[in-house]
Amino acid sequence: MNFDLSEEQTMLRDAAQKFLRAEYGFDARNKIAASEPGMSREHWRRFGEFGWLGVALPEADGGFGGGIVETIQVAEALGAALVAEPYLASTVLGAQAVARAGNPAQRSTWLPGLASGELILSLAHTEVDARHDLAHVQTRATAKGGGWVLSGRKSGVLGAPWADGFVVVARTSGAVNERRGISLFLVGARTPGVQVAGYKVYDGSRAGDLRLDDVVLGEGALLGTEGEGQALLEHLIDLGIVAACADALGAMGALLRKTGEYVSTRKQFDVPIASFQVIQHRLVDMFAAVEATRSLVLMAALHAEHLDAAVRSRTVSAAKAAIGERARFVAQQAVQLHGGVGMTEELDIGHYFRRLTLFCNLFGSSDHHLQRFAALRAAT
Amino acid sequence: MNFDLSEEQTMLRDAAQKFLRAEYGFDARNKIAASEPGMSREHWRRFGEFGWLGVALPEADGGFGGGIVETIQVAEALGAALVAEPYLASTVLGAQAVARAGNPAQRSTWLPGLASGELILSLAHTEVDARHDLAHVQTRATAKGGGWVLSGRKSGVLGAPWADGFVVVARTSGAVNERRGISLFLVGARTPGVQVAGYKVYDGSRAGDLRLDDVVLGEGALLGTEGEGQALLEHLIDLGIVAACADALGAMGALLRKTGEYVSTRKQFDVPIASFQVIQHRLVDMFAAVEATRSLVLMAALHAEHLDAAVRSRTVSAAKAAIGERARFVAQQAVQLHGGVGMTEELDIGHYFRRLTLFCNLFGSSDHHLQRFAALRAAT
Amino acid sequence: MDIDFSPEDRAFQQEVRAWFKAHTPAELKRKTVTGEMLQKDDIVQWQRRLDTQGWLVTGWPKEHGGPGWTPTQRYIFDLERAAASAPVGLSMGVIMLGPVLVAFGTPEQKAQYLPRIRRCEDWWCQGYSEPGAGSDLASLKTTAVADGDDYILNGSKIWTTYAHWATHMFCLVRTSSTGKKQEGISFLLIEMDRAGIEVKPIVSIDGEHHLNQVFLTDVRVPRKNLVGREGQGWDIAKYLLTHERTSIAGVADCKAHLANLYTAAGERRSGGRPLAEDGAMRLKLARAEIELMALEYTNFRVLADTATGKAPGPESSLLKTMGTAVQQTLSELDVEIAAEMAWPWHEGGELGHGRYAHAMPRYCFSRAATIYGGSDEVQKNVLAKMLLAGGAR
Amino acid sequence: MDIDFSPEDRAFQQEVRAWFKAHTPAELKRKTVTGEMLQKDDIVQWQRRLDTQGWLVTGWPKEHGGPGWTPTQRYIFDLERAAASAPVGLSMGVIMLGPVLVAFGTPEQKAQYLPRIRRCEDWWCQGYSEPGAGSDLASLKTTAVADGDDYILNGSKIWTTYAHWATHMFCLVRTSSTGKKQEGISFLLIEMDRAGIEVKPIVSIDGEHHLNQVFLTDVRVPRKNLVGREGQGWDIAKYLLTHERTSIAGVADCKAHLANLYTAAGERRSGGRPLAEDGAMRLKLARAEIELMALEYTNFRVLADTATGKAPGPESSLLKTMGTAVQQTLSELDVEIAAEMAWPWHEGGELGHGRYAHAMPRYCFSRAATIYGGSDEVQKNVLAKMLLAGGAR
Repeated sequence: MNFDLSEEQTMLRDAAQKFLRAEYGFDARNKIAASEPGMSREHWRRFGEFGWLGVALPEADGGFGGGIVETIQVAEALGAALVAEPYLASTVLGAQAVARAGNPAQRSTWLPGLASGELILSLAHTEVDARHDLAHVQTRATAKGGGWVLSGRKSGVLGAPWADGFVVVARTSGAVNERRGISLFLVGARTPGVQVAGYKVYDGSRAGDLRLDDVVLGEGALLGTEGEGQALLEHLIDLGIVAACADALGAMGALLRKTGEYVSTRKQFDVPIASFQVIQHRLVDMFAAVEATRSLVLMAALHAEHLDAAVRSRTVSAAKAAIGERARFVAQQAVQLHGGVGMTEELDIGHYFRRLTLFCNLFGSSDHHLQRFAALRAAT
Repeated sequence: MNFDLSEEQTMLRDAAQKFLRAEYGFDARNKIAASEPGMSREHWRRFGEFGWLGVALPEADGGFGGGIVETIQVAEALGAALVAEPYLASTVLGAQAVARAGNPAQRSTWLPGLASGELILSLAHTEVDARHDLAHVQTRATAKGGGWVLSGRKSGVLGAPWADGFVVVARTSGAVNERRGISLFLVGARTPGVQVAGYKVYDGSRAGDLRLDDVVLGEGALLGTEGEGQALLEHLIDLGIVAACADALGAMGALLRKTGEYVSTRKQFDVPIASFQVIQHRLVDMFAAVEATRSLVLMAALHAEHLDAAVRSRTVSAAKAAIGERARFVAQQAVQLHGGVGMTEELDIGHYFRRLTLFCNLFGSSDHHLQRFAALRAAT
Repeated sequence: MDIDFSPEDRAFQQEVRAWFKAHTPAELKRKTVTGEMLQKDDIVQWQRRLDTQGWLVTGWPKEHGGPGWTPTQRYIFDLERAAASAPVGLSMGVIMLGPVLVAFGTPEQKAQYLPRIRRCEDWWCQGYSEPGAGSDLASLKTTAVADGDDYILNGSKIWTTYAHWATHMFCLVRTSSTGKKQEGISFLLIEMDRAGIEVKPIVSIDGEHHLNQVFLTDVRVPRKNLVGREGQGWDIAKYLLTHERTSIAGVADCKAHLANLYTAAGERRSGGRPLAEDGAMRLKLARAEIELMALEYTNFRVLADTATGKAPGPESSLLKTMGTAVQQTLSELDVEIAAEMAWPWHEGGELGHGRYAHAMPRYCFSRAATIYGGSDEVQKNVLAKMLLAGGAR
Repeated sequence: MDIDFSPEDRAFQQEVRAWFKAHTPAELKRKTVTGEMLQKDDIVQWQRRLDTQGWLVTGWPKEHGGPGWTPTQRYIFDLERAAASAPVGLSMGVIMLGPVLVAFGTPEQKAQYLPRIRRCEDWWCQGYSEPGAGSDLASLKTTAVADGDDYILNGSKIWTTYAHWATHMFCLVRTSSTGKKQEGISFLLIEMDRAGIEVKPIVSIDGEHHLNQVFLTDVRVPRKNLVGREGQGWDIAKYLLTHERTSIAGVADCKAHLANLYTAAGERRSGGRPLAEDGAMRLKLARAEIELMALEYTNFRVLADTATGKAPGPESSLLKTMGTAVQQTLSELDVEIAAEMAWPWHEGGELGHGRYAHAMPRYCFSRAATIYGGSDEVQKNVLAKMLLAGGAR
């Protein structure tokens, strides 16, 4: 057992924090989020130069050969800085899909560009009637003339308006809720028949709904083995959850620090409100929530590549369930202790609040993961 | 709509409180609970004289023609005084069974004696594998020679060692979980084949397990219609829950008052601990819990005779679910705020704590009733 | 003790139900169900419609245009109004200033303002909080210095809801800085078009413009705009806090909100099956419903006490604490049920995320409920004081 | 960063597991599983058995008989011990006094007491709390007045666990009443058979006799029984609080407890079906398990910090708060799963309610966990002080 970061991991974390504090302050971030594209390609490429985008990709593919422990160092720093760019969407979900299942052609097409920040690749898996049931896939892919034809609808695709391509989850066989018969496809964003209805999200990022109408794809679009995509999809989402939890940890830590500072300076009844015991204990409850979150992120990361998928998923669900409740609590109490100013768009507190609120239901609510955790008990 | 007690109801409540304060103080109560019988027959007969035991029985049967609203006035006072005698077991569950389903002979045998305090009648319905599923009945009654033969086991029979008789729930037909086929029988405690394994309960009362081995009963032992006992049983348990909730309200109110007094006098760090804001807000949370409990007892009582059984049961389950959580909270916090002395057998705080702890799981936990409430939504 | 409505009350209920069914505009209904912010015009038109029916100022005495209902009738009215997805839609003038003027206003003030409030000719905003005076409201610093027949005001008010729509503001100002700080506060009426008033918008975390900061620089206000006596402002504010107890719990709207949540959970799917069948979601909805029942019956009990003439007490603090907790829980559930349907910033409503388009902003704004009007922490301080003084029921 | 044990650690684990399997007495196992109170003889015999194996004083340095394990080995040992349903069974002497004497004792004190603690020849109790000094421990009033080579003690200690079994008591006494109240406190060792000591039992709400009040009237104690310097008592007590951080969270025993709960929920029936299949019960057990996981990994992190030599800090307060919450939740679940099987007063064990016979007393006594050793409220005060001083990680 060893819980220490390596020297390289520590450097990665410190460098990310330092750069973001200097170059991605709240004002700069708001400008980016309010801009027409809603993200900064320039920043994105710098993230690539720093190695953040390729940190968990093999060296052969232009990456740095790290893994989830490196990923969560970056994710935590990004969450603390309210970064809008699609780290979770592209670097974790999109790139890892190709890194884990791509053939040489697919790898060389996508991975170096994803690592450098030239390309953005989103995962399109959710459907409106599926909610968080990953096996519920209505989008269909039919073999035709050596290639494939895709039709269906996807909702809640993270980073969709920015994406150069999508990893689309579609059914090549089986009934609508079956685990078998699910396949993954690489679909260029400008392929005829692909329509993206993008929107601005409440956390300042962008997402969109995807409409796929008879999208004709070549043979090389299939990612991984036909009909066997479910296991990979589940692993990808588990990785996404770990990264999202680390992002939430960053946001929660920032709120704890900022709230501590605020209550120490804000005066009511002629004293700093930090002198009220109820405020003090609330702050302690927030602190305990952040500490538990840090522990759970660590736990989930250490199990993210566990060979037994049931153990992996059960541990990840435990973390998501518990962190979701704590994220909600910390976000709500940060606003509450800030009072009126915490309710204003002008302050960063509300932005963290919204980011954490969306996190709570991303990839499934706490209740969803509690039930998944309980169901997986039998399997472990 | 009218939420006021009648003059008679107010008098009943005030008289009960006054008598118990004078004659049933904590020391007197402990002597009774520690005595060999564990209850005071003398007090019980006085309760009868005051009309508490016949308050919800028809006048023709020696009662006073009241109902559940009168019952909860008494029950709250009894809870506040930690009374050990079997009001819930006999006056609510036992007597109401006969009052609602008894034929003239059964009524005259039992009701006047129950109203006066001469007799005690317990309901024996729980079985060890049933938990709170009222339809799960393995005890069998077989028709034989114009009468019946009963065999089976009952657990958790309130007031069992004191009972002159039992209303035994047995199956006369149907499969083990079927709603139809359940019948109620009046069984004298000294009938051959009836064995009571009595014990002292953690709240100072007595209960027991029942062993019924080929108990031969006459024709007149059947209470109500053969095979149709389930609806009555459900109503009885609903009434029992309302009374138990009122009892809990009495105990919670007492804890709130006593804790408020304690924190106002107990000094630490040279000041009364009531001057700490965290203690103050805890007290407010206890107060809010007690107030909500009072509201929910009222709500449940007002629906206890609702003609639509689903509406009745759903409302009662709502009350039990919410009051259970609050009883646990108030009990725990009363001990916590009393600190060390709250942990001692010498003080009454711990006795209220144990009474409320048992209440939480009596007739089903909060979770059980939450699920029943949700399931009955479709039916209402 | 019984829970049934009398035949008269049942007839009244039918009348009200039919009226709302016939007269609630579809657009208002949609906004109420989804939680979309109402615009000034929405509210004004709707209030005028209610006033025509004689049902606007239900909390005012009959002589000033109130309908003269019993507490039960007012409860029924509110229930039916909410069940029909009709908005509360009441302005500060109707809820807050009206009762104050009735109790403390001069005959001239009553004659001048009350009819205009009823007809929605004036729009009133409330100037209580200041940048340095939130939970500690009594420390407010906006000064009103007498100068001939006028006061001259200097200071700033904050979190002023709809000040940008307002023609008037009623506010608390400091007319004296000696003695106990509560005793130097007065209640003053101000026309918003007076020189020296500047309104600066504050966008809140729901992305909407409800709130403002109001700057007052040498604003001249006639002394006849004083309500009550000089120094009586704090008592008037406290009177208001405990006065309007029927609505503080928000039971009727919570019931309508909960019904919408059940509908939404029935419509939304999880793995193709209705979300309402999901085990944990069922328990969560059940918990919320039961908390609402506890709130409703606590509200009933307070109403019954009021009806028997008991003096208003700290029950309003209890009702506010319980009520805001339920409201916040329900808004939280909106977001959970919606999941990714709640993501799009509501300007992007054209995407057709319909029912869920305003789940996020509604939830965000719901967090203010435990901050304004006396934060949750302040309410608990009030209740603790009462409890430790031995005032628990 | 990795979670796997080294091959050496795995071999150690196998060795410990096999030993406990072979040597834990069935009667002790039964008591551990059901939560029945251990008697003095249970503990003494078990400790002697562990000591023979060299596994009793695992927290002591090697020179005083400790096994010289790494933190990981100590963690594994604790895990296997609990999983085998073997009791912690450690006396105050082993857990508390031993480390104090090692750090602060004179060579004579070490030689005199440490071997006797290991061999269970002395039984030590802890005299900290007083009737007027609970959360405010520093206000303790028991005086020790120097008189020649002796101190003369007067006062009273309360909540003294197993004082009625004890041969000795280590306690905090006041040797000076000037200056800061913490600075007048000293750490003193007392033989319980000295004249003027009276032990009065206190029965707790689990119906058992764990606790006592100890009255000290003109008790003569030699000055050589002082540990550390006069006035150093408060620092010694604080040292102890932050020292023994591996065990404060109670992770290993919670894991064993949870496993028992899952077993019980599988055995108990509801409507004839295993209670473990009940939807709400599944969620409740899942929640408890996840909270325990959060505790376990927080404990790991603190251990890792300790291993890298970081100074002990307020983590012990965090671990205590988190740990006691989990312990209390698990005990609550015992009672809920048992339902009516938990009713019988445990003297009535002959009824065969077996596994559930001690659910109620265990739950009742678990409530003390947030009171003694610094109440939950005091722990939060400590943490708040650290947070507001900017000491959050």
